[in-house]
Amino acid sequence: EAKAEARPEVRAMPAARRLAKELGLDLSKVVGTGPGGVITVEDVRRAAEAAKRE
Amino acid sequence: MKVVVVGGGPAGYVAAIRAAQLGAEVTLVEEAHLGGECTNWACIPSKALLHMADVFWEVKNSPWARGGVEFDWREAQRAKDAVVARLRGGIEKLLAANGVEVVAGKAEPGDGRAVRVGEREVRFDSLVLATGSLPAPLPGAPFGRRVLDTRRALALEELPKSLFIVGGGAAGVELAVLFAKLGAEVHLAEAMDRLLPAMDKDLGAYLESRLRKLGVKVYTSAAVEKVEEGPRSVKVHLRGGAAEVEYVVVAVGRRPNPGPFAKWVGDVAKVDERMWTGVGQIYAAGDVAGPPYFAHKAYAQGKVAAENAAGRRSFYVQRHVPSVVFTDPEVVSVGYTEEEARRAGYEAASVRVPMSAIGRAVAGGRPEGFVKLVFDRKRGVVLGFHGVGPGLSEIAAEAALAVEFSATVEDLALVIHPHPTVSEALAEAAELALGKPTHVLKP
Amino acid sequence: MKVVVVGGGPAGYVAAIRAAQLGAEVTLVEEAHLGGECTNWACIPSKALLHMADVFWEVKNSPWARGGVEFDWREAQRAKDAVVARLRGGIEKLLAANGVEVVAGKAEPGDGRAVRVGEREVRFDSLVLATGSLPAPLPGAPFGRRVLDTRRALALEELPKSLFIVGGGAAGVELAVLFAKLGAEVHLAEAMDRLLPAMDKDLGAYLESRLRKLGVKVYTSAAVEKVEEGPRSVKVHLRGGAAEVEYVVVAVGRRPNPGPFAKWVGDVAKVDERMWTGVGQIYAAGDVAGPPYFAHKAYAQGKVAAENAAGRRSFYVQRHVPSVVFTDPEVVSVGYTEEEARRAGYEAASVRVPMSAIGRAVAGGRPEGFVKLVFDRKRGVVLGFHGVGPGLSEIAAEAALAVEFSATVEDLALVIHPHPTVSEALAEAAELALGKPTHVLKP
Ligand SMILES: Cc1cc2nc3c(=O)[nH]c(=O)nc-3n(C[C@H](O)[C@H](O)[C@H](O)COP(=O)(O)OP(=O)(O)OC[C@H]3O[C@@H](n4cnc5c(N)ncnc54)[C@H](O)[C@@H]3O)c2cc1C
Ligand SMILES: Cc1cc2nc3c(=O)[nH]c(=O)nc-3n(C[C@H](O)[C@H](O)[C@H](O)COP(=O)(O)OP(=O)(O)OC[C@H]3O[C@@H](n4cnc5c(N)ncnc54)[C@H](O)[C@@H]3O)c2cc1C
Repeated sequence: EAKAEARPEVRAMPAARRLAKELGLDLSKVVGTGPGGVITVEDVRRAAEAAKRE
Repeated sequence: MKVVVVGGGPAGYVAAIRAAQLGAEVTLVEEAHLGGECTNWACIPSKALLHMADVFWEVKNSPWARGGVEFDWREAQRAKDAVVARLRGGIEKLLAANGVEVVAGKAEPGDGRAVRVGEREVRFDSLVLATGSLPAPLPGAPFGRRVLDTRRALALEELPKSLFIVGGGAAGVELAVLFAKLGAEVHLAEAMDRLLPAMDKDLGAYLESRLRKLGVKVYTSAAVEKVEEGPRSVKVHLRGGAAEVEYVVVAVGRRPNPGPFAKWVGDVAKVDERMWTGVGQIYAAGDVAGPPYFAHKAYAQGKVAAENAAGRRSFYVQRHVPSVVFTDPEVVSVGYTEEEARRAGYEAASVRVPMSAIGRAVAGGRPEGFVKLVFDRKRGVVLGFHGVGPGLSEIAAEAALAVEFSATVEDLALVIHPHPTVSEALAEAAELALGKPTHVLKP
Repeated sequence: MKVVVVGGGPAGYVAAIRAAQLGAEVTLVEEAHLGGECTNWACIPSKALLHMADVFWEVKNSPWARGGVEFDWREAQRAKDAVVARLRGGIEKLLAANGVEVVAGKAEPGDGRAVRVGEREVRFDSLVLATGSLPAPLPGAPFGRRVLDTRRALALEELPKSLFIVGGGAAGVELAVLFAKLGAEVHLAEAMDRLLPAMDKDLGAYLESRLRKLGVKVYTSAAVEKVEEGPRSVKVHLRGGAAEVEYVVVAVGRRPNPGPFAKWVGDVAKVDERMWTGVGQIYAAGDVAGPPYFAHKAYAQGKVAAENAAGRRSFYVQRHVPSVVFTDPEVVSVGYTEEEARRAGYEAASVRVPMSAIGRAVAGGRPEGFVKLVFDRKRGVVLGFHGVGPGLSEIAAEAALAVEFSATVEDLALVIHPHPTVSEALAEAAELALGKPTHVLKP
């Protein structure tokens, strides 16, 4: 069965997980600003831009 | 970019539409009916008939009903066929409007990057295999005149007087409810120690008690030893007993059906996160890619396969596939069970709310069953939702949202749930997880 | 800490339980029945009867049904009363188990921090007023033998042959469906230009067309000019016409009922985010605090009031109160309408999916209505969900979760929704918002 990966530490929205995967970005390094610190797709976008600038 | 899709079921038709939307030139090959198993012989006809049986059974068991209603199976079959025809027609229109070419016929591997349909070769840049699955037969009892698969059980010309259903998974228990409600003598055997063995163990046990109330004879840990077909009946031998019935229905499982494409992808089309089979430009989606066997999984995989086939990078990542069983009461399973969550490394806990605490269930006259919410004790994150109760099929999506959004039980409790609805069970479970329920007592 | 709660409806009983859980010593005063309007005379009995009428009507209109069923209204009343008694009994047990003292009687303001119940003075540190609302009368037509409020309409001894319902809000349209399905001649008048005037305008228009199909005579922009009660009938005059019926049912609205406590808090208990009335240690929750008049709002406010009354700091912030109307088809409204979202400064857009695209609705024989998803064009955030269709009441909570979570349409589309369920309408709407629907065409 297609169960989630065992990564209890990362809380992220589905679109954020998908974009991170497409960009090859490690979600555990993204700071979440959604409800209760959940990572949103915008957080991933911001993190990706920041990574590009570095 | 030329994409060929083989199979017009949920995985295939959705893949074809999505690929066309992304600009690909798409040909879909289907040898039987658009809509596949699901629309024509499985999900839709079973739910159409179950709905009619539910209404019939309810009116038979309602104090307000005066007079006698009888169930006309032939009319029900006609109504069911009309539902199927309507949905199939809708799929045809969607494919046409999206510019998908539909070719009727059986596809086979062609030379190089091509499939053959009869005389015609259709070349592809990428191929999506969506050829579905076939029913697994019962060892020693091949499908025949009185040994039916689920397709034929749902399309019998006459309502059978008695049935022996082999297999206590989703399809088997749904058929048991359907025919029991319509008055047939129903036997149901499951080889494992409980019904719905793939789900949280309390669910199958509860469902079994309800099936018994409907008059179904349930056998668990029960291996069928022999099936003897006679002219007017069929006899099923189990250890310690036998039953003579009109038909045996085999619902012991499905197996992927790559058909002639096994030559390219093997007997089960193994896929990676992009639905790629690892072979050439061949993707696979739906039942042919292996379990779980659900139309909604087929849809999700079909989209990802199409996106990749059409040249995008797309992933089928970290998604839970909800299980819904349309019995009475309905059974749902979303995300982790408590045991699975523990195995995955969570400090898992769970709470349980009986449906008798939920006004809507009581007002509908059916305060049966319970829901379980599984969460992470440390941070309160919702990990799973499992339940058996009337109307729960429509709550599964909310639970799936909570799980996929990494919601905490507090997030869930703070969302105002309309009253009176079954969905309040989820909110109440969240309050219970927080230690402050208002409609049940703390254990 | 001593907390007194006045009123044992949804706001009051929940407040009492929550305050007790937080360690307060709690007394609840109720002059009629625990459960309040909702459990005894409104939400629950109406839904119990509507459910029975739905089943009756469906069996009358099903091709598979042979024979004649009649609806026994007296038995239905008994079944409804049993549902109410069961839920009321549950509330009694919950209050007792949480250690809440329940005092029967009418509470009035006492001297200083005390309420009076008959001879008894009950002192409090904080007070939660949860005294609910009363039905607003129709100007010029006081409640009487043939001019009924919703309570009496739901408890009539005989099924009426004809009814004139004044008021096309939730309660009015629900009653219209109930009695029309049971075969009564039903008139329904609404003063505004459409039914359900508080909701997205397409919803009321669609519902009106369905009510007409059920045989309801609908009058909009229709002010009742005169009501004449006769011995055996009552005549209702509208501009341009009149109707003679057995009963008039007035469902034109509710008004807060502080009763004798108006002396302390005024005619509507105005509250801040902590449910504080601004007066002494007095909190208010539910209908007495003004619209919207929903039990689920009463629950949510009751909890916040209790938390503050028991000495915590708790806020009722930024929460959408879903509206659900249990007609056939059901009507739901969650979050912002497109217009409201624009006014709130969003670049709002919306998409619409017909229920005929949803397999579950077709399989249930009722592919009626549509859903609308409202979202922010810039970031894709889900802002609202509005719809009319069978089974939508159970989808409202999922939509509420999406709105409260600031989910994007992509988040929603990526959650796998089980097939076949009504909830797929939400997923399909999200795909449409993304421009890649697979079960409807792009407009
Ligand atoms: C009784 C029953 C009830 C079910 N109820 C539900 C339910 O309620 N909800 C749910 O989610 N799932 C349900 N399922 C499972 C569901 O039917 C499947 O998961 C779903 O149909 C899989 O979709 P698919 O597109 O992968 O395959 P299929 O639907 O099997 O479609 C495959 C298509 O490919 C065609 N095909 C195969 N080989 C070729 C070829 N070589 N050339 C051309 N065409 C070919 C076939 O004719 C078929 O149309 C049920 C199953 C059964 C048996
Ligand atoms: C026909 C109808 C159908 C409805 N259906 C729904 C629905 O499906 N869903 C929904 O969410 N809402 C529905 N509502 C609205 C819902 O009933 C109310 O919003 C809800 O009851 C409000 O709860 P409350 O606790 O504020 O007040 P109430 O339920 O009115 O309870 C107030 C209680 O206070 C008691 N009381 C008042 N004054 C005193 C006093 N001085 N001393 C002692 N006791 C006192 C009363 O006896 C009463 O029991 C419906 C309303 C109507 C009329």
